[in-house]
Amino acid sequence: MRADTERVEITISSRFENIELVQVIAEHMCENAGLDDDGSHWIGMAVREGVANAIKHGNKLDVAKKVYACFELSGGKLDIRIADEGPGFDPAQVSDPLSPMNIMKTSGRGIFYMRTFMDHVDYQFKPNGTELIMIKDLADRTGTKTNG
Amino acid sequence: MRADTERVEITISSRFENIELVQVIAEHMCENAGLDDDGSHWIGMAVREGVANAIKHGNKLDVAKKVYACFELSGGKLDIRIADEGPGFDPAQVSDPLSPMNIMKTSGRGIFYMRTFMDHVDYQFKPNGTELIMIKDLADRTGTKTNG
Amino acid sequence: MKVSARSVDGVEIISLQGKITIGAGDSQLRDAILDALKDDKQNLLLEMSGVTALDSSGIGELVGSYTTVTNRGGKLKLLHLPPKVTDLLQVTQLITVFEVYDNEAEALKSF
Amino acid sequence: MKVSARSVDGVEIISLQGKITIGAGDSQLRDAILDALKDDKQNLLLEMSGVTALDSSGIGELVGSYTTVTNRGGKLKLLHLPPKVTDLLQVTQLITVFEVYDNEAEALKSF
Ligand SMILES: Nc1ncnc2c1ncn2[C@@H]1O[C@H](COP(=O)(O)OP(=O)(O)O)[C@@H](O)[C@H]1O
Ligand SMILES: Nc1ncnc2c1ncn2[C@@H]1O[C@H](COP(=O)(O)OP(=O)(O)O)[C@@H](O)[C@H]1O
Repeated sequence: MRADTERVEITISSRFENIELVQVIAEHMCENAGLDDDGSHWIGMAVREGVANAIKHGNKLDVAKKVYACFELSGGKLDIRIADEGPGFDPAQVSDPLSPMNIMKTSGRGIFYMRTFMDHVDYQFKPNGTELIMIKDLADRTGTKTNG
Repeated sequence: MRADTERVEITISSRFENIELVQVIAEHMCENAGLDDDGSHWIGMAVREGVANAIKHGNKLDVAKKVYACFELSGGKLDIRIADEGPGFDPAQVSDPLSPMNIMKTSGRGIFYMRTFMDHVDYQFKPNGTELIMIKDLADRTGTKTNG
Repeated sequence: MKVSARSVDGVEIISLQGKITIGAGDSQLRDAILDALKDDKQNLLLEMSGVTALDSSGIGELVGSYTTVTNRGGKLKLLHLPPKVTDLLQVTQLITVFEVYDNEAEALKSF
Repeated sequence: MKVSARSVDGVEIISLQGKITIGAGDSQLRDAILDALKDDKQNLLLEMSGVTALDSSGIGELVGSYTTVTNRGGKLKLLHLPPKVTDLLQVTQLITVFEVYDNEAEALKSF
């Protein structure tokens, strides 16, 4: 039985060990939606990166601050929101990890991975925090396996 | 690194396939708290039964109705709340699955399993729904196996 | 859940693989039992080593299967219980209801 | 993450087991590399078949380790990458930076 419309929300405090809680929710929802293991894995990976950034850069590891994630599955699309309580940043200033100047850097690949694994990655900056929005069309991956 | 105080909330819609989402959160939190696999498993099982009841008996499988779960880890105790939007029931009317009259029944063992695996199981009935409260003292199980 | 069946010495060995939990696997188990009874098989052995998850609904299905088979004059026994399934049967005292085997040959001989 | 090391033909084979993710495993990897360099080991081979999870932080740690070792005149190569790790190195074009081997004997010969 596949769920066509579904919405799951989870709130964690800002600890790295909680990243996996959000990641497994993402992976399970993808599996429930009929996605294969690989497809689910890469979406889980994008979520992991988004939550890690929310904890580290957004909430600066302040355990009193929360990370809220919402997964909405509708019309074959998975809409993921990850919100932190931080001041935000300028995405235009994020450097390209593929440029020869950056390739040997020890950081700066998180958003790049998100963009690689998701169809759409965007940020919304509000007075009370930062919201990462990621969208994935599951339809063109459902059960692909070899095409992914 | 162990988390001493932690709070995670999750909201799902009333579908059986979402039970596992809440269960894995419970299990992961227990593992993060240092519980061994077996200890985590049985707590996950109690959560599974609680969420199944919330979906089936509380929300009567109405997918528009939500099940909310909150896990709070504090002072070595895990406090679990599972809330549904249903009218509640009279726990005193729940029959004992061990009685010879009931042993061959095909249902009626969920709350019994919760009580077996948790230290404390209780219900609160409110105008807007039912809340199941389960508490487990992790201290007397943390690292039982090999002290790790 | 996946169900596969084979006949050995007049015993139908029904192997269960995966989850027997609320909304998943419960109907497959029931169908497998009914199929066997329809074919006039009387001696059923549920091989459960592949069961990855079982909840109170799944336990209820096992009990229901037992009753169905017994009422038709058949026998239902269990083989290769994962330790956690044994625990679930134990705390509900159902372990005294089911005949449980760890060894297939012994189980077959017992019918 | 668990790290274990053994020396074969002048090459230090460092086996990584578990997660190399933010807040988990990153410092162990760094320590293992520094330990090896401190003992004047120059040829390091990271055996990665046991890596169960890797994120952008873990990738960053690998890159940092590579730079540390190279700056001290040593060599760091990778052995037995799980397919998903290969994918992560590929999309970031780091696969061109690392020398990667599927076969231990070949990897050892290459130093
Ligand atoms: N939620 C966030 N809040 C504030 N800044 C962020 C957030 N997410 C990303 N950033 C900024 O974008 C940069 C690039 O992020 P990323 O590509 O994930 O690489 P890394 O986290 O390794 O620096 C970060 O260094 C940080 O400055
Ligand atoms: N959240 C709930 N809302 C309403 N009724 C409930 C709820 N949880 C349990 N019940 C009642 O308690 C009974 C016993 O529950 P349980 O022991 O889990 O067994 P089962 O679910 O198999 O009937 C249920 O049949 C139901 O009537």
